[in-house]
Amino acid sequence: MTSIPVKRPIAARMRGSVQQVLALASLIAILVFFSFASPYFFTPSNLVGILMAATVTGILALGTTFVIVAGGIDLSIGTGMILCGVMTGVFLTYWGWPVWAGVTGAILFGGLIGFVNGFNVSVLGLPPFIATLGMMLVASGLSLVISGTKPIYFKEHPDFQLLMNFSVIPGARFPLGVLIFLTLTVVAGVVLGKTIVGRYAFSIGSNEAATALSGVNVVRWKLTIYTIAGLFVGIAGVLAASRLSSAQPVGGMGLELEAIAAVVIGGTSLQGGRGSIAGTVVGALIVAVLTNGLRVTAVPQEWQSVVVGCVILVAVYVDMLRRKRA
Amino acid sequence: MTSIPVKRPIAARMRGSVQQVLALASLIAILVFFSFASPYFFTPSNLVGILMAATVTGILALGTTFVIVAGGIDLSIGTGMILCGVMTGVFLTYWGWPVWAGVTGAILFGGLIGFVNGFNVSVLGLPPFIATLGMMLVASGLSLVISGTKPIYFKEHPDFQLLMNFSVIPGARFPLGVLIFLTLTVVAGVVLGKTIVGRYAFSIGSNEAATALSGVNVVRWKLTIYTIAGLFVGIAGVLAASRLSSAQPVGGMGLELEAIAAVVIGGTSLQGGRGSIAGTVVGALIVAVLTNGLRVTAVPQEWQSVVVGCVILVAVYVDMLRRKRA
Amino acid sequence: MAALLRVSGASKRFPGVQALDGVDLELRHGEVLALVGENGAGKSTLMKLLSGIDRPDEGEFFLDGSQYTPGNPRHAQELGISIIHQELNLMPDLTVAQNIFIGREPRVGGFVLSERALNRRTRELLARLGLPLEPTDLIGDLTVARQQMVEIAKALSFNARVLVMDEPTAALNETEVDTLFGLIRRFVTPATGVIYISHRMHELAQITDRITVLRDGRHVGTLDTATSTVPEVISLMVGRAITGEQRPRAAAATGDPVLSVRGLRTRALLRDVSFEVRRGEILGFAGLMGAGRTEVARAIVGADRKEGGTVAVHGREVAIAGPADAARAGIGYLSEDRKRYGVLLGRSVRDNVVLASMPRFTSPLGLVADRLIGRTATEYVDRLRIRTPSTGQLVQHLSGGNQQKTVVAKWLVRDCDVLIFDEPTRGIDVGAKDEIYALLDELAAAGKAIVMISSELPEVLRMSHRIAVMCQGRITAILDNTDATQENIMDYATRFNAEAAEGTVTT
Amino acid sequence: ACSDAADKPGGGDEKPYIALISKGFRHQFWQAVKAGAEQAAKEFNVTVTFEGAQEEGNVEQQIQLLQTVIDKKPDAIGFAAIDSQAAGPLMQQAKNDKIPVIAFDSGVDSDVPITTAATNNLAAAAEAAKHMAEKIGHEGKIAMVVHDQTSVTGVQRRDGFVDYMKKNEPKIQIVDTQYSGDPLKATDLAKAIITANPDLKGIYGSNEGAAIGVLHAVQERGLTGKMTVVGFDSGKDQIDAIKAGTMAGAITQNPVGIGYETVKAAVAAIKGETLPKTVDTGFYWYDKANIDDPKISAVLYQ
Ligand SMILES: Nc1ncnc2c1ncn2[C@@H]1O[C@H](COP(=O)(O)OP(=O)(O)OP(=O)(O)O)[C@@H](O)[C@H]1O
Ligand SMILES: Nc1ncnc2c1ncn2[C@@H]1O[C@H](COP(=O)(O)OP(=O)(O)OP(=O)(O)O)[C@@H](O)[C@H]1O
Ligand SMILES: [Mg+2]
Ligand SMILES: [Mg+2]
Repeated sequence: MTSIPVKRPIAARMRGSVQQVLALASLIAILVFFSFASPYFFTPSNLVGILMAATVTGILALGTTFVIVAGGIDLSIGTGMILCGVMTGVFLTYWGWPVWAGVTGAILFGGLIGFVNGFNVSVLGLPPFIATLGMMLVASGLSLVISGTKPIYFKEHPDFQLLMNFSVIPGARFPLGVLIFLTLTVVAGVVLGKTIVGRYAFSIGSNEAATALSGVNVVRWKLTIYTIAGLFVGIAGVLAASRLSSAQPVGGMGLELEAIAAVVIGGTSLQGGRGSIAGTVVGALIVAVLTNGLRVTAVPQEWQSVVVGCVILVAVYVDMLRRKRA
Repeated sequence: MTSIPVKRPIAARMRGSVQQVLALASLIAILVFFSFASPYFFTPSNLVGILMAATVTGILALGTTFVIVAGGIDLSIGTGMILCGVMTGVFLTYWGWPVWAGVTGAILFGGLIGFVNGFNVSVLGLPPFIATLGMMLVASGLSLVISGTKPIYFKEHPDFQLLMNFSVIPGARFPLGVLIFLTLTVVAGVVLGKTIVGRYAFSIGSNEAATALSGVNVVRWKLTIYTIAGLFVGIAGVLAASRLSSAQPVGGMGLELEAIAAVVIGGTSLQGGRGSIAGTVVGALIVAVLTNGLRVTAVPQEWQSVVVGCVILVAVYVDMLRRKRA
Repeated sequence: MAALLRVSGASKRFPGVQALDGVDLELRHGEVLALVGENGAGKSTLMKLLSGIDRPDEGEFFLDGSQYTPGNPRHAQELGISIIHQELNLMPDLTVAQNIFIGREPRVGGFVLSERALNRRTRELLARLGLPLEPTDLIGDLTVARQQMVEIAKALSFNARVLVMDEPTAALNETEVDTLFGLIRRFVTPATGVIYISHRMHELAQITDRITVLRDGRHVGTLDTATSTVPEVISLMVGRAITGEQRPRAAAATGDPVLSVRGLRTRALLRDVSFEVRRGEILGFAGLMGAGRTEVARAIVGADRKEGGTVAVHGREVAIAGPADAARAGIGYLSEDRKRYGVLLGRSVRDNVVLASMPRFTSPLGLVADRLIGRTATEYVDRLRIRTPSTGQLVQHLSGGNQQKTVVAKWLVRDCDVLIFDEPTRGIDVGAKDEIYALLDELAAAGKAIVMISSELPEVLRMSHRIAVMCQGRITAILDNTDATQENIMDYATRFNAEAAEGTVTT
Repeated sequence: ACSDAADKPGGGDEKPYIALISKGFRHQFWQAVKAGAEQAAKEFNVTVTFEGAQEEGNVEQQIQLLQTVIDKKPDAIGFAAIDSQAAGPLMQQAKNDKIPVIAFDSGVDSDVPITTAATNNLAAAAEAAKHMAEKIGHEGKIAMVVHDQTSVTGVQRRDGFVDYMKKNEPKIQIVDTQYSGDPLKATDLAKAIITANPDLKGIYGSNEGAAIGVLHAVQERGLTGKMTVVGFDSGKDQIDAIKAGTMAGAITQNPVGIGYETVKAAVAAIKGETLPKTVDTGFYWYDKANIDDPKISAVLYQ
């Protein structure tokens, strides 16, 4: 078979990493801008504050990246997180479990939510949007029912709040929660990039039918992927509860859109098949930095969402232009 | 080539209508259930109440059906509607326009929002999710900015509220708003089913690249489709403002998911290429009936979202089973 | 000794279609068995039953004499049945290596992948098969032909006993087909066998031992390749005689140039492509895989960006930014990639047929004339003999060849002055091919200018008044039909430019 | 509005900087609080910023705001906690940083705040219940549309109302309680309540959005004048309805006063003065009879 000899398509092979570097560049641009705009922005405590603000949404976005790469979507992460927080309260306060058991239980509960989503999507074949929208409503209702519509406080475990707030660097106020977020980022990156789960996520998102024809048990792997996303939801729920030293039974709606936005800003395609954890983290940071920066520079609050909306549009557009040129 | 003699595929040809009839059947099942559960449910005034509750979401869902059929999504409809309400206030109260001009202006403003969405999606090539998420944020901020975070009242036009509330059947309290909703349903059905816009929406949703290569100006038609959705957003905004005799500058978030849920419950595929207006209306009614029924039967409110979530899952699952069998 | 694979009384019914009706088939050890039949005869359906994708309504399968009931594709693979499906089944976002070994990735310690080992094994496999592919290339960046090679490599990477190939050569040209045949010959041992599905009759003599013919979902006969002739096979297939191959009629047309392309360049590949097509002329394009023929067409209609060059229709230069502009200027393009750029799989035959001509079926108010659409669709379904229970059938339920005919019909309805057909007969059966040839002739006679890109040299030679030969993005010759032979076309198609070979193709 | 603080909030060189974190900012109530705060800022020559959660009731968002503000090291913080315990660690942090905290609108369950400027919501709701009972003649069925199921104000305005009825009005029965503060949703809710209870005599809406919804539901059902509606907060719709007699009356807090008192207390705290543990900013019942009373109209916002 004769064919044209061509040079190795280096451009194509570098595409992944170049993309992340450039999304990072736009993050840095925003950082630099705000550093000039306000003297309070680029201070250690504010930067840690940004990381803390990014932690919960970021962890949700990490898990969702798996689902989106696999061509699905998960709308239940916001209220699911709330429900996991409530379950933490139930385990620790109502049932008096020790902290380690309660935390593990709540994370596994998140996994269960994800598993049910996965079951609805892969075994019953419901469209992911509907399956997880249903779960979103169910979880938001269950949070109220289980908690009796009242916040649950961790009176038995006053130290539970340290999970998020404990300062890992003495004196420097670098909270444990942020360290957990960074660790999870690495874990998620490895799982998505280097393991069989990640490979099948990309494969299913790229062409589910072909993946199934290749003998991959698509049903099982989709279950796994949604369950992974659920575990991240569980972790986020525990950390949110720890940060607030209470399990709040309301809220969470809208958080799913924020997390999905972070994923997509990070270059993951909602079509499935393409994406990266590094991108997601950068996406989550862009949103967090922007929100914080606007507050620190005291932009009137009614303008803030206008600016955030525009920046998201511009950031994704620039990212696309660049990718088209590459 | 002799063709295989086959029975006329009546089943296949009826499929479209059968689908709607069956979604209708599950609507009727819910109606019957609540009629037995509460003596107050199946009364003319409550049924009209349900229709009124369905009007705003329903109109949003009509417009969104076009976008979803064409393979897109529109998250900006909820806050976009709020913004159009505020613009109605600006036109009628701040600028003192006559009612007809203000209403037209607000509807066209909705069209403008849709046009911008369409531009971002089709000309700039942004993913619809991101383009309309950005617009969602921008619109929610602009509503506050333009209104000065205060509701705008229609003091110059006390009759503006009749647009939604005027009783078309004297004595029977059948409001004009509901009639407008029903009329729009017919219009949307005709446009989607019988005109070239609708045909292209289905084609683009089915295979955009192939449609473009067939010489269809996909950019232009996507612009048109998003603009149509925007016009429906404008109408919904005007009616919502009329109902409350004031333009409320807050809210709207979450409404987009409700409208999309109605569309998907109605059998329209989020993949694009498949769907119907009749289905969307039935989907919107299912949600409205369910919400109303649970309230009339005084189910504790924290349970309501659990029940709604489950019913959505079951309804779509049953719908799928049926379609698989057909 | 029992046959390697035996099918007994297989039946399969789809809504409105009896796709298979009690088919028997026997594959012996060490043979290549051809499976032929018209479009929609049921060949692919039978293979889907064999691989466990669909379940038969009736019938049994035996592998080496023992009953075999495939539960799913993986199960079939484990039992030693490896299939290349007619529709490509690849993951465009994964690399060549990742696609070939999907589900069988080398791992270190359970879950962690070893990308290094994966690429090494792939490189070994590709070297063994002599396929010029890079393990780390993304599938989505490859042409259909290259994707087909990946499928072949994947199928051969299993330790299969039975290899089924459903039209593997549809996207390949002669040279590549030869490579494939080499692979098949090396694959066949006394323990293995191949089922080979193709619409290219002349290939059968080269590679197969016996030929099984299906018609309307029934087994109508099995012939020994050595003792039968092509017309014999064809008449079994279609139930009537077909004249078969012939050189074209009349000399080159002499009308005015309808399409003139000057100095066309693209960033990736094309260099100074100039040609014109006259009224009533069919201009054939020949070349090796990746020579750039498709790219010429895509650049002309504005599907890809042009770096330079002009396109004129009827002598007037036209600015074409996209396919819509091209269509307005009277240029229609039928893509070689049916699934991606041709059909709307989820829409009806009717919708597909009129897609390019909607304004014609629309009243000034924007209402579409469904009655007229139905009538037109029926007319073309009859004319092209598209096998479908109704014009309302979804295209995804048609056989591959019938899908292709639907795309052809779409452009016939549109009635463009210039028609660019890229591999128009891909996957189309012999009978229908003749009909499409006749149609092309008719169109040319009616004054259209036609560009026909084809990887089948006999087809190019038979249909074209003139033949443009491409190599590495340049036109190396434009030959008159009378001067052209397979040999001199191949010669011009391999005029590699040393400098270009190193540099110009990339970036 | 708060843009005067844009350049150098908390600069500390000249004007003291006081950061107010409220539960929300979109509703008129909070805009009125903000107006009061700005009025005080002018009077005492300090810089004030006012921010609230984008979505009212979102604890997480509010904590985020609080964190950002503490990092800016203001001279004092005014804080209206959505959930007072949730803010515990940050309250501690503020204390460590020696930033005085003034609670407003509702109490903060912590010993950090120096004082609390708030309405007694339980008492206010009881007042609403008292008037409702009088208007319907101390017997019959009534219902409630409460703006929030979990927030402190939602719970107190519900419980204060319910407790009063339980204690003092044996013949009044509360047949249904539904939750929504979104006017459109509240309209549909209230209509469903009316449908299910044809003999309903009155409905109580626990904030502006809920009350507007109830009003429109009553109007759409053609029961204007037949149904007793009691509301909460002010706003043009409620004021007009009360003037027209379609609403029996409503409770108004003194949002402007809340904002004003908060800033005033903060200024005092910065100067190191001692303050009482609570500043009751008060509430008023207003109806057709007293709506034009200058004392009342001063605390109403349109
Ligand atoms: N899923 C399906 N639903 C309905 N009809 C189907 C389906 N799959 C195949 N058919 C029909 O079954 C018949 C046999 O199709 P099949 O794909 O086996 O043909 P084929 O012999 O492979 O043709 P070709 O040469 O065109 O590929 C065709 O009439 C086709 O339309
Ligand atoms: N060796 C190669 N590896 C990867 N891509 C190639 C290679 N050669 C060419 N291409 C790409 O293929 C396209 C040109 O091939 P094109 O499809 O136009 O050729 P063709 O003559 O139609 O051949 P065929 O359709 O048989 O592959 C260009 O986009 C070019 O970048
Ligand atoms: Mg086939
Ligand atoms: Mg080609």
